[in-house]
Amino acid sequence: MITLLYFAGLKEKTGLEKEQIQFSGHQVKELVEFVQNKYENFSNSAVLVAVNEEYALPEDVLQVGDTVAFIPPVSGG
Amino acid sequence: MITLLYFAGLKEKTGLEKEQIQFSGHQVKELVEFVQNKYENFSNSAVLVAVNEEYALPEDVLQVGDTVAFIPPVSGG
Amino acid sequence: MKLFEITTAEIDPEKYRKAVLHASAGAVTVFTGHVREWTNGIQTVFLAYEAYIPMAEKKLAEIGDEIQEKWPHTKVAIAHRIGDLEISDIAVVIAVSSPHRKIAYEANEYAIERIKEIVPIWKKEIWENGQEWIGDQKQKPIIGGE
Amino acid sequence: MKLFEITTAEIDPEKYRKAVLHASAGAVTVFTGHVREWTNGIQTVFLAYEAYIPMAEKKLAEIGDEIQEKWPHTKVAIAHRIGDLEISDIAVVIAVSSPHRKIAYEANEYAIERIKEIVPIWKKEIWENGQEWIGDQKQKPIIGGE
Repeated sequence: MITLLYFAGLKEKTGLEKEQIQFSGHQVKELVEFVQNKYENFSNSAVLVAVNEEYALPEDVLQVGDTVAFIPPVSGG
Repeated sequence: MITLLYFAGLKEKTGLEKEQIQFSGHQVKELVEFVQNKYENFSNSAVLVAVNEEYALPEDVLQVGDTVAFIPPVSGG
Repeated sequence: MKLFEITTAEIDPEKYRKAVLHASAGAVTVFTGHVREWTNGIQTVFLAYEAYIPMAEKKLAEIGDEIQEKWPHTKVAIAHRIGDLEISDIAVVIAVSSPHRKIAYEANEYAIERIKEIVPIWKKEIWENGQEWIGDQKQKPIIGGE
Repeated sequence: MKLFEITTAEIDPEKYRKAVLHASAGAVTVFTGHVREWTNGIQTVFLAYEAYIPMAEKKLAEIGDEIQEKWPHTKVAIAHRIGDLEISDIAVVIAVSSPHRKIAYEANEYAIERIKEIVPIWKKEIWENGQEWIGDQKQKPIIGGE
């Protein structure tokens, strides 16, 4: 299982803060495609992905136990 | 009469914070020459002059009642 | 105290200034970002900030490391508040000490720029008749959005 | 409170931050200059500051005016302490608020540079075995010294 975290606008679109799915062995970009299909209008703008609290690349491969966060454009400060 | 004010190192050299002298009608640069003759080693470095709390030019003419401050290089901050 | 933190409490800037002060620090800059009432002619009622807390604190600490690498002899503390903030509340504080002043300014400004680039914190503006999550468009996409 | 002052009291930076804060201020920078223990390898025991008080306050206010002219919508407060100061004591505080952050940094740094140029304040360094009035050599002479 991997854990998915949604923040800010994405949390409102999915209606979820967190969910767990089977997705280990796949690439980050495949996961993004998966959630984009699962949730209508998932991202209107660029979304970054963090795996275990570090920004990940589209080709990174997911492991069992990973925590994946979908990070819409940040606006702190 | 005009009032002369000495600060920082100049106060130590003259041994005075303040004195009053007759000098109206003369230029600032003449006053500087006067105090340099009066006090040995008056200025080892550049000294500015303020008349009534504003920086003055060497050619400015002193008026009765003026307050003249001798301002060694500043070092605030 | 934590030098790099996400907090729900009101921010006291003096706490962070004191955290970076030491006998060789001649200059300290403390930047505070405040909730502004008017942005581009639109009146804000309040702001809501949200963060991915553990990652955000890690990224704030990374910014501190970057600064100490670029400008040795500096010391840095950063805090960002989350939750509902009202006009003039402090959203972020950045304290940087340095032996000399020029670097204290430069490093502090670097920190706020980096916060706006890499730290997972989001701001929602709430107006009289609506609300919106703000994205500053600085982030480079690594996955296709749209 | 006075926005531009010479004081013998300990400086509380928050007082000056609050003085420049208002509903349109999105960014505040507060610079504090502290007494440093080591300068060029020489250990300072304490510093003594002296000022030509009325002229110094006038010049600080002039710097505030210069800033508001160069950067409209800023608000500025500056205080400089005089008397005997110990290691880490605050000698000077500069608070600048602005709608946007870039100007808050720029204007604040401008203020400290101008203080070091035009404000009649002098610093004496006292070491274990001596003391000296410090001149920063920035001042242009209008009368011959030497």
